[in-house]
Amino acid sequence: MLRFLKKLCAGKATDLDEKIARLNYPLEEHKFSRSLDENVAVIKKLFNNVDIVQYKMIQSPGKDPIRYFLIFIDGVVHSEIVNNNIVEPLMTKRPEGGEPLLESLLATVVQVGESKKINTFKALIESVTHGDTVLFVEGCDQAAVLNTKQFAVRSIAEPDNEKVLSGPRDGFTESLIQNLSQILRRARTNELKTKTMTLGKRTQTTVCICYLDSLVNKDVLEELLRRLNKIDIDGILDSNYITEQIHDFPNSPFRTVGSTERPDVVLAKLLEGRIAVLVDNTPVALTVPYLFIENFQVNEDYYFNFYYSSFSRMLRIMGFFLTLAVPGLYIAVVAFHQEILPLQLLMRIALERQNVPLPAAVEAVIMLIVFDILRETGVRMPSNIGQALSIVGALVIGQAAVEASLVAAPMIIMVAATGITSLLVPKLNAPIIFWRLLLLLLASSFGFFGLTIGLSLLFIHLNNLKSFGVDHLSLEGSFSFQKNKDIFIRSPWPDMIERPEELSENEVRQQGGGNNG
Amino acid sequence: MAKRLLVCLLYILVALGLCGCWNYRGLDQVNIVVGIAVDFDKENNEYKMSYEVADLLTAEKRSNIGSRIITSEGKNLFDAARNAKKKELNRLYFGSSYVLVISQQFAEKEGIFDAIEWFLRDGECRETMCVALSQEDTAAVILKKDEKMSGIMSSIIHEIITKDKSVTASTIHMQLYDIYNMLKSKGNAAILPALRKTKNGDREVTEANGSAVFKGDKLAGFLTPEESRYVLFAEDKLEGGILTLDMLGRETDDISLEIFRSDTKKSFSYQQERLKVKIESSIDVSVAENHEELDLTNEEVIKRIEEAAEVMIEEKIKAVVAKVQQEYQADIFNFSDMVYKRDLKLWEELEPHWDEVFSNIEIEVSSKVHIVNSGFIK
Amino acid sequence: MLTAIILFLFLTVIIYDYKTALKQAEKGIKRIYTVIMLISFIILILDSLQISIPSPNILITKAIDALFNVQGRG
Amino acid sequence: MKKGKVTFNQVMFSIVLFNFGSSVVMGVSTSVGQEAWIPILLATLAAIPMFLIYGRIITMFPEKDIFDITDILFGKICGKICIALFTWYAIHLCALVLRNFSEFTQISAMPETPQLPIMILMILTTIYMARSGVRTLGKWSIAVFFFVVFVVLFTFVTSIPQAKVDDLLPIGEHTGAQFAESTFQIFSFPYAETVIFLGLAGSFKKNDSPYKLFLYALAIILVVFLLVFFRNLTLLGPTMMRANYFPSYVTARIIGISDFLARIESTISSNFLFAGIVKITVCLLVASKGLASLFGLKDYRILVLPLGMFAMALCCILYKNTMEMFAFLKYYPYYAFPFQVILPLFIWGCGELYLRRQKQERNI
Repeated sequence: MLRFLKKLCAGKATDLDEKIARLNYPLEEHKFSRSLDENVAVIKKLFNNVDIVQYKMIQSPGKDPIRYFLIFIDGVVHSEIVNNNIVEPLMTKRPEGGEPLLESLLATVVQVGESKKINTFKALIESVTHGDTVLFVEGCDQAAVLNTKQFAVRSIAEPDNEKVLSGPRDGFTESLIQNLSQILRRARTNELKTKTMTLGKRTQTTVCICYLDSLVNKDVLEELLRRLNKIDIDGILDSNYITEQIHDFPNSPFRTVGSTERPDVVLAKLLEGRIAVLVDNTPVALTVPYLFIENFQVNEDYYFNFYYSSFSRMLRIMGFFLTLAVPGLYIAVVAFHQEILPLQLLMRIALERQNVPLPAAVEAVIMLIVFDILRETGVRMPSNIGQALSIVGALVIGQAAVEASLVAAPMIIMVAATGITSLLVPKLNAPIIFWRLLLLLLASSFGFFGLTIGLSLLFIHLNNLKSFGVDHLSLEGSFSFQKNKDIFIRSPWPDMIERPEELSENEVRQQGGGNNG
Repeated sequence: MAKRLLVCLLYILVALGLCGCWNYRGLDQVNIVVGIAVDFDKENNEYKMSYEVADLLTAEKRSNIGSRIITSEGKNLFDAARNAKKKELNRLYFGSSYVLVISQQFAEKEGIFDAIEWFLRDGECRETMCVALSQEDTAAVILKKDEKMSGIMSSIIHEIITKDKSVTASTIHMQLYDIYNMLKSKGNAAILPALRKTKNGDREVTEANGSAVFKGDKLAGFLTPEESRYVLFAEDKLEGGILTLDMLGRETDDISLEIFRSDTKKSFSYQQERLKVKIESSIDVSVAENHEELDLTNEEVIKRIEEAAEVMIEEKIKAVVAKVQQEYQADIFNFSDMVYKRDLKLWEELEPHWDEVFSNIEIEVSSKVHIVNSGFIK
Repeated sequence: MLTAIILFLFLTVIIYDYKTALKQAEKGIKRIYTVIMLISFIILILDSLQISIPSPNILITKAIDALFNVQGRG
Repeated sequence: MKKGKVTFNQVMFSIVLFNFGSSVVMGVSTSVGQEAWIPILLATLAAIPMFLIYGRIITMFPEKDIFDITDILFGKICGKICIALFTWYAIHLCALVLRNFSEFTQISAMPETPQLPIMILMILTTIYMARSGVRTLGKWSIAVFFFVVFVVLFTFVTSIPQAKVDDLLPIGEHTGAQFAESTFQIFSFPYAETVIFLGLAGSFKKNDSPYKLFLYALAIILVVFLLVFFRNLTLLGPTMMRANYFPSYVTARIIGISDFLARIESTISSNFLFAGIVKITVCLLVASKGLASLFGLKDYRILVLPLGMFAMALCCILYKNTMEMFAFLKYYPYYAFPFQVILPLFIWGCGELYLRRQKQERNI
């Protein structure tokens, strides 16, 4: 008898060992077994060395007790719910009603709002790590996932790099659900579709695609889904992981996917027919398609008076060209085309340059790099050290270097102008750094000719870019006001009758169809 | 997108490889030339060029920038220009030069056309450079400045000449390409501002002293500042200046009129083998200086002043045209161009013996002076 | 100097373009590509070494002169 | 989304820029001095029927370019000869224009720089553009068109205070023969060079009327040419204009409203490059299309690079100096005539016959 039992156990053990040994196979293949002990053994093996995982064996009251097994992770579960609504009822009540056992248990005993059934270890791991509690019942090859999630969530605050003077001040947080709620609150319509999918092999990040059904361009939507499904990556920690994988031109410094931390911006883009991609655990939402002009559009443009907005938008566009071309322009003028300068100015600059040891071109490259070093240190510095930094920048590099004739004063002015104007278009920082250097190099070997060639290249490149099949820079040579209403100027709202044609399938804005325009 | 990368990389490498080569000229490596003087040295049969360059070496950062003179000699203009390199470390940069002063000897010996064409061809000099003739022995003297003076001589000369037509109206502003056009036009004559040195207090300064007349590209003679003013009248280039009149017969000019606006029209007719040119000018003036005996509120007086001014202008213009016709035979008024443009057939007929026709042109001048106001005082 | 630039230019072009653009190309394209590149390379190198190559324009001008006598009209 | 098709405006503006190409810089033929506006008008008149024929060829065979058309009309061997000729013309024109611009850049801005690096930079840019395709070219043309026209208008307006309208006189100085020659020159350079666009006709949209396209373009070109001519003449005077290789550039040097705005020529001259890039790109694209269809290949874009290199090589050996370049201008009309006029006329005639026969066949 004892022997038989031993044998049985041994036989069981070998089965189990085999199963455990095979755990490296795709986990989807591993279904739960009817034996609770076996499941427990596998689970313990799976969470080997994960000490924060809590296991709890419970027995129901009464004779012939049913054995339950609970597994959850401390800290991510709401412990009160686990204690009061799961453990306590399980211990004190027996499920009423007949088979199947799990169903009746969920229906009569467990007091949790959201629950579902799973039958693979893969699903188990996903649920447990996500803050759910999994309940096993003896004799069932299914388990119940009980929603007991409780994460520490940052409170809603205004995003630091998209501050506004007027307009809504809420920003996204790291919680996808909360972010969605902020969007939903603004668009009370069933047209707002949200499609979720899970990306990242190891992080299993939830990604949510939002769009307005009647406005969205179906081609773009299809293309986006195709690209998202193609993503094969370990983990997704921020939406930029996705950006770079659904990019049309991965090597281009220009982004063809927009990003924002503000729900109002997301909704504005949705209303123009764009699609938003929200990623769990990051406050940054993506919007596609992304047009070049969006680099210059700011949500505040639409909240302020349109004269003011139009003016500041033109400033931004000008700033883009200035910050790109000013160093190249300066070098071209100083080293090649001195005739452009009036004599007084020419002599002043020549005087300043008199004892400077380096050629102007080299000087410009060095100074631009110095400026970028200062900027970069400033970004990630505790704010109390920032003051020291500005002293170093202003005094040492500015004044002392000029006094010592190491750097010419006009160069400092030029670098300062470049730096300041680059702040006008923060979204274009990456391409600007690259192209500015290229223009500078071309200008320092060919003067204006090189500069022209450089700008041509930039322009060809921009014309080449596409964002999900839509031209990034769209120049159809159209003279109609509706097409240009939101490019260089921001027209008043009554005049914004049409949506951007290439983005939306429903071009007329639902606002009186221009009756009030 | 490796293609794009390729292109970019290539550009960077090519640019880097060439950085600092060829046309790159650092501002610290050039001498900025602000004025050029061209001389011909008869004794050595050599061309001499003097350049006024901005003096950056001795200048303080916060003071005015002065200038110094560099000279060089050579067998021809290009040779002379190149020889400057021997003496100076830095290359000469002509892109900002204001004035080109030509000496009398040069204009007599060589003719100015070659020099002007050379400067135009060079490409670095601006077509709008101001050209002048020196009345002193050499052109270089004009660019020299008194030790007590600071600043740059050439820019002062440039100011004097360009502002002249609206301030004193005593000389004529000519740019490099204007001269080229004049010399190449049918008249084949030119006029240049003339410069000389003079004392102003204890300083020696340069002043514009009328103009120089060229027949072909050779110097023919000079016109006084006053004659130059009436050339400006005839050419419709006048924008300001003062007219003085003797109204009371006391041998002094007792009233001055300031010119506001002047408009001159030229026309011609051809009768009995004789060309007749009509110059009609209408001038708006204001009374700038007045003697108390003239009552400006009286319309009669105003009319008298106007008539007197008209007569004077008519006579002076006639005189200056006659002088140019008789003494220099140089068609600086571009009558030939006028005939050529308005009546091509007649021009083709006259062209072979134009010189003769020119000196026999009958001039008719009519002027209309209109006193607009009399300043603040009645 | 110029020779070096030409060598460098062609080297870069070949390294990148042969690898990316030409890999999937049809066979005929490869052949034409190579031939034209070779011709232009030879011409450019010879030109940079100051060896004069007859210009096709000379042929054209001569032919036109023979037909229409443009030169004579001046 | 229509792949690779260009809109009406895009084609029109690229035709306009193509015509500006080198002419805006070189100035329109100056051999008749102050009367050059007459040959400009005459050449425009002469260009109208030619442009209509080009338009007719495109409408006869919609969405086909000249290489497909010759193939259909003349069969294998004759078609190939036509294609080869046209391809040669395109690549030769490409080299000529490239040379114009490298000469211009060298003379105007960088006398000490050899021309080769300038050419390399330009040809690489155009290769990049040509590889990017016709749509990019079209979009580029639109932006650049406004820029170039702005520059022309700006210089025109700022030159008004200095303008001497008298320089337009006298009228009737030159003989009919001179006018005829000048007209011929303007007609062949740049007007009839538009024949190159027949090679891109495959990318035009079907419902855009090519007649309208060419005629609108011609009207814009005419206006700009006249503006450029009047500006240059009234500012420089006929003698100076005739003496200069690049009158537009010198005009820009003379224009000055105040001391500060007096020195804008180098910025302006680099804007002309924009138009030049369009011209070179179009030639390059057509040449590579021609070469591809000559050998029956599908992908012409890969051929852009070797052809660009070839154009550069050709460009290097074309002339020994600037004087030769301007001397060749005299021969150019005669050289280009077969490609610009005879070949299209021939295609047109054959095409009409072909269509008629097809109609008859269909009726039977």
